[in-house]
Amino acid sequence: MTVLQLQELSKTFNGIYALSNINFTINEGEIVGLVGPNGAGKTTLFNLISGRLRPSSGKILFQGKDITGLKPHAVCKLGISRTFQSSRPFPRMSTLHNVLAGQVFGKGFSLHTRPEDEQMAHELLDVVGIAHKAETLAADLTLSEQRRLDLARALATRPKLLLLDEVAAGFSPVLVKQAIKLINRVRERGVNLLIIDHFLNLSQKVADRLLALDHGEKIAEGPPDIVMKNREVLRAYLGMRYQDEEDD
Amino acid sequence: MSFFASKNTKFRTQGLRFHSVGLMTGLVLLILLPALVQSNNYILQVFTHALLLANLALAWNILGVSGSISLGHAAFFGAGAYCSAVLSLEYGFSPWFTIPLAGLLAAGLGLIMDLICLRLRGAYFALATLAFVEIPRVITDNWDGLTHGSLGLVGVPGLPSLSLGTWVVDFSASITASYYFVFVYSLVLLGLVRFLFSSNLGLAFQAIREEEIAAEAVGIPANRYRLLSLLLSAYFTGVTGACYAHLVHYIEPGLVYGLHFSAIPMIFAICGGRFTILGPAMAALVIYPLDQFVFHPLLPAGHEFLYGVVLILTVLFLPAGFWGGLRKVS
Amino acid sequence: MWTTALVSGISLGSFYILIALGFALIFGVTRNFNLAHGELVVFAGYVSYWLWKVWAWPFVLTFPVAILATLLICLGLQRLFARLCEPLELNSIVLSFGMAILIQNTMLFWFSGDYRLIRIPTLSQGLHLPGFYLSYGQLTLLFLSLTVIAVLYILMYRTYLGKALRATIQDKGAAAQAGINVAVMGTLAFCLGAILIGLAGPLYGCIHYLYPSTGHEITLLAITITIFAGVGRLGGIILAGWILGLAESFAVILFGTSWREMVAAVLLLALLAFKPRGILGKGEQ
Amino acid sequence: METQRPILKVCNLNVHYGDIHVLKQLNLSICANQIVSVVGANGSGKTTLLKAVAGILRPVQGAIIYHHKQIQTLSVHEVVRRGLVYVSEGMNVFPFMSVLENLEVGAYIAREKKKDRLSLVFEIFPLLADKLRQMAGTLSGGQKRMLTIARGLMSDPDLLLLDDPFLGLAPKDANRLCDALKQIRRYDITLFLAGQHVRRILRVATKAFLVEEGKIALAGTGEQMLGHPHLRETLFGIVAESGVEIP
Repeated sequence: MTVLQLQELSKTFNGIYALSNINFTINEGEIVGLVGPNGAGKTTLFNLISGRLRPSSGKILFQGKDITGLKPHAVCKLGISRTFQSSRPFPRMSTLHNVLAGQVFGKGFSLHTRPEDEQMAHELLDVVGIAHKAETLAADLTLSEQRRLDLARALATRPKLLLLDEVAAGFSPVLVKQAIKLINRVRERGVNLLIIDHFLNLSQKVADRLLALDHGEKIAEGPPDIVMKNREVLRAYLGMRYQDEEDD
Repeated sequence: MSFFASKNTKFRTQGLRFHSVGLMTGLVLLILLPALVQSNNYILQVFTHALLLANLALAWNILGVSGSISLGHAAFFGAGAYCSAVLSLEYGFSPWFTIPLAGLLAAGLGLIMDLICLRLRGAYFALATLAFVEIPRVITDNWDGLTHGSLGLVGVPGLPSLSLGTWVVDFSASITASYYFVFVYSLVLLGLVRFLFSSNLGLAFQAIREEEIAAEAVGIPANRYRLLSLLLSAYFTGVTGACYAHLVHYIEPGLVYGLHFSAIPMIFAICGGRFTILGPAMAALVIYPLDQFVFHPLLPAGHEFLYGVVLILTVLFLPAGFWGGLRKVS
Repeated sequence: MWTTALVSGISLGSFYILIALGFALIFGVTRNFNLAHGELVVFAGYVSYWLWKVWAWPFVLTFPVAILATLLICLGLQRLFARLCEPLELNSIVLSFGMAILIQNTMLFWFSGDYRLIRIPTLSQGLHLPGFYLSYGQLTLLFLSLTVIAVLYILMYRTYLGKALRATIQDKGAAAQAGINVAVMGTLAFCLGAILIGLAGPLYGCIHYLYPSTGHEITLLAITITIFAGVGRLGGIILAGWILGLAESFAVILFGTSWREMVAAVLLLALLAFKPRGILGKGEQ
Repeated sequence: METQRPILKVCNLNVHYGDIHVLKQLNLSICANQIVSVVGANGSGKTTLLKAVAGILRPVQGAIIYHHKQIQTLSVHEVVRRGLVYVSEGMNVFPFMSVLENLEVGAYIAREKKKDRLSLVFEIFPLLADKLRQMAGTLSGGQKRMLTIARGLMSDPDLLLLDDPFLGLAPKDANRLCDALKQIRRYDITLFLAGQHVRRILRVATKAFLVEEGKIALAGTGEQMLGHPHLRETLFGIVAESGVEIP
């Protein structure tokens, strides 16, 4: 069964293609890595799926349902949640309330916080390892803690598909290992993941499949070890895609 | 930088406990005030007005908590005052009926404002509200047939007497009665604001203030909640305007749509602490009497410079407001 | 009637340009909205009025003093603005709003709330030209405003300093990388702004009654014109000033004097609703 | 040899970005009249290094010595006055100024030399000479990049810092820029580049550094670096593992 289906998805900014004609499918139970050099269109793709941007053409199907053009909050309620490249916590709210916002509004709305919501929020903080900071203001967390908070808040909305934007960027090997563990725990909850992994320090170890973009186009897809050997992908990463056109 | 200092970022009850002693003392003092001042009319009048302004600040802050700074709440205040005054004076409706109606008119105006300012944030929203006041003001000014234009409305009826069995409360005869009326209204509004902010609505308001994009991503329809906070804020500002009209008996466009009623609630809310429940009301109850009892006698012309100074000092040195700063210390 | 309205609209509009230029310059270079702008214009007007009326100075000689007075206040204001924390634009609005209240009440204290006018008899006479009437006041306003605009144009477009100012308005970071001291440009903008305010104030006192709370209207005009033009376009400001002057002038004919005050507000709201980056701005950010 | 005179020395530089420690005790020295390139994975600190040298970021610790004088406490415009000019990766021209005016602003601190500098710029970027009256905001991406570099040249620099000059350029423009860079060097201007377009940047370089986790991990000539297995591994960790030849 497919979770997410992108059909001929394109996005232009002032007539310039940021993404062109992307076709891709994520199947039930999969973790997919989204790779590509800077400016490849990875974040644009995230913004399209999560409803921040409207595609110029094409369709996005989520669990068979057309979600093209829905607003971010509506997309979230259907079960797609995301984190941000530079994490965006609610700085002047406590860590716990950050997560509670996701817990309370992610699926519906209740006027008052129920005890089980609060318990769930604590549990999620525990999952990402910042339970001891529940009462700290989000602004006072370190950057890596803020990233964890971002993840906890996204999980609190009980997503079916989670979009992770550069969770492990700049992480030391130890932290990367932790992140991998974390991702596997998330997967065990029955969540599908799409992970932007510019530095390629995650997807090789956790992803079932990779989608490689360059200049807004899909240049490869498939199992990590095969995509990684793909000539186009290597060239894109080393900035030599147009080497043949070089005249020196 | 942390604006919220204490842990109860969601306006929890436990956060109020520390202040509850002070709060209770203040409440008792306010209840006993008429007896304490032996019905000194001037002092009672000042505090009645201070409570009215406290309500304006509380109402302003419903919008303030969700992150928008409005410089144009006089639009709602004036519209509320005129609506209730015209309906009761010209058409003979009872103020008990026209006051809530005035709130509705103000909320309608809020809806229009939302339609115009939908996409605006921060500084641009503030500028838009500054311009927005002019529209109801000029319309009121020019609708001579209904509003008597810039002459204003004289003799707006007072609040009708309430009779509870044999006990009759006559608002027109007793300032003490008016005082208690506004006091009860303040308590009701305060309770409502507290309920609002400690419910999940408060959570949503704060989330869209802090980081709108993330708020939407976790399922909070930001525009809808911003509209809600604007409507509630406008409604209670309108109701307060209507109360003002019936208590003062005289209104004119330059007065009720004036800069004064736009500036005052903002100044009190910011000085008291924009992200607190009580702060705005406290500021009103401290600063306005200070102005009236100390600065007004000293400087009959220009005593309102105090508000400017207080605002400047707060923005520069206590961005969390006084009450917010206090919480930081505790 | 229509030609008279046209002439008075253009003359008024030119004056509006003069009023808005200082505001736009300060905003462009430092991103500070100065809501005390109108109050400063009125203050300059009062200074001039006082010297002219009480000390019987020749009107022309009051300009330097008015300029000096606003200059001092503006430099003080800049110090305060420099202390603000983020978000800068919003906090500058709140701060200068407080400043406006402060200045307004100071003027109320010093000059009382009475209406004052710098009544110079020759300015109210005029020429009866075929089809319309042109007062010397309008003529002076037009002439002075256009002169100031021309001088400012030369400064901004023909001198190195002006180019550096424009560069700072358009891209602060890039300007610094070109060796421009951005902080000095900020001070310069406040100084130029103050000079423009000091020039506009006494003129305002000639054509409009001075009273402490009239500054609000001027601020609104300045904001409207600045938003219309978008950041950093002198041409846009000129166009916006004339459009606003003409719109007000025709609104008076069509609807009556009392509706005039709404023109700037409605224009500003329409701009903010549909074109928040300015009519001519094509999304600079 | 005259070309071996060091123009810039960076000693034990520590720079934080927010609460991340980006540059850790970084040392490096650059000789005059070279094209020096810095490469490294994303987030390794290339841009941070350039910005710190240009005075945009303030180092927590360490010294930046330029022409034998410490400059790490100077502000951006003072650094520029000493002949050290930074050109950022964004194509940030002054959009509402003509191309000529953009160049004139570049010469703000070297007004008396404006004419000479202009002719130099036109020699290197002849394309700009044809577009002097055009508004800079209406130029194409490649032209904007050229204009920003040209504007940097107008300030009469000894050392020109270019942050990812090839970012977002079409191959044709990138080739043209490569030639221009080589030409600039002939005017006794030292170039210090950083960027992701590893191959291009290394090819044009006379000397190159690899930054890894905030330190210099490798140094050598451009060609040496291109062939170095460690560089391949760092920039594209998978390559070594999967044993694929880089094309």
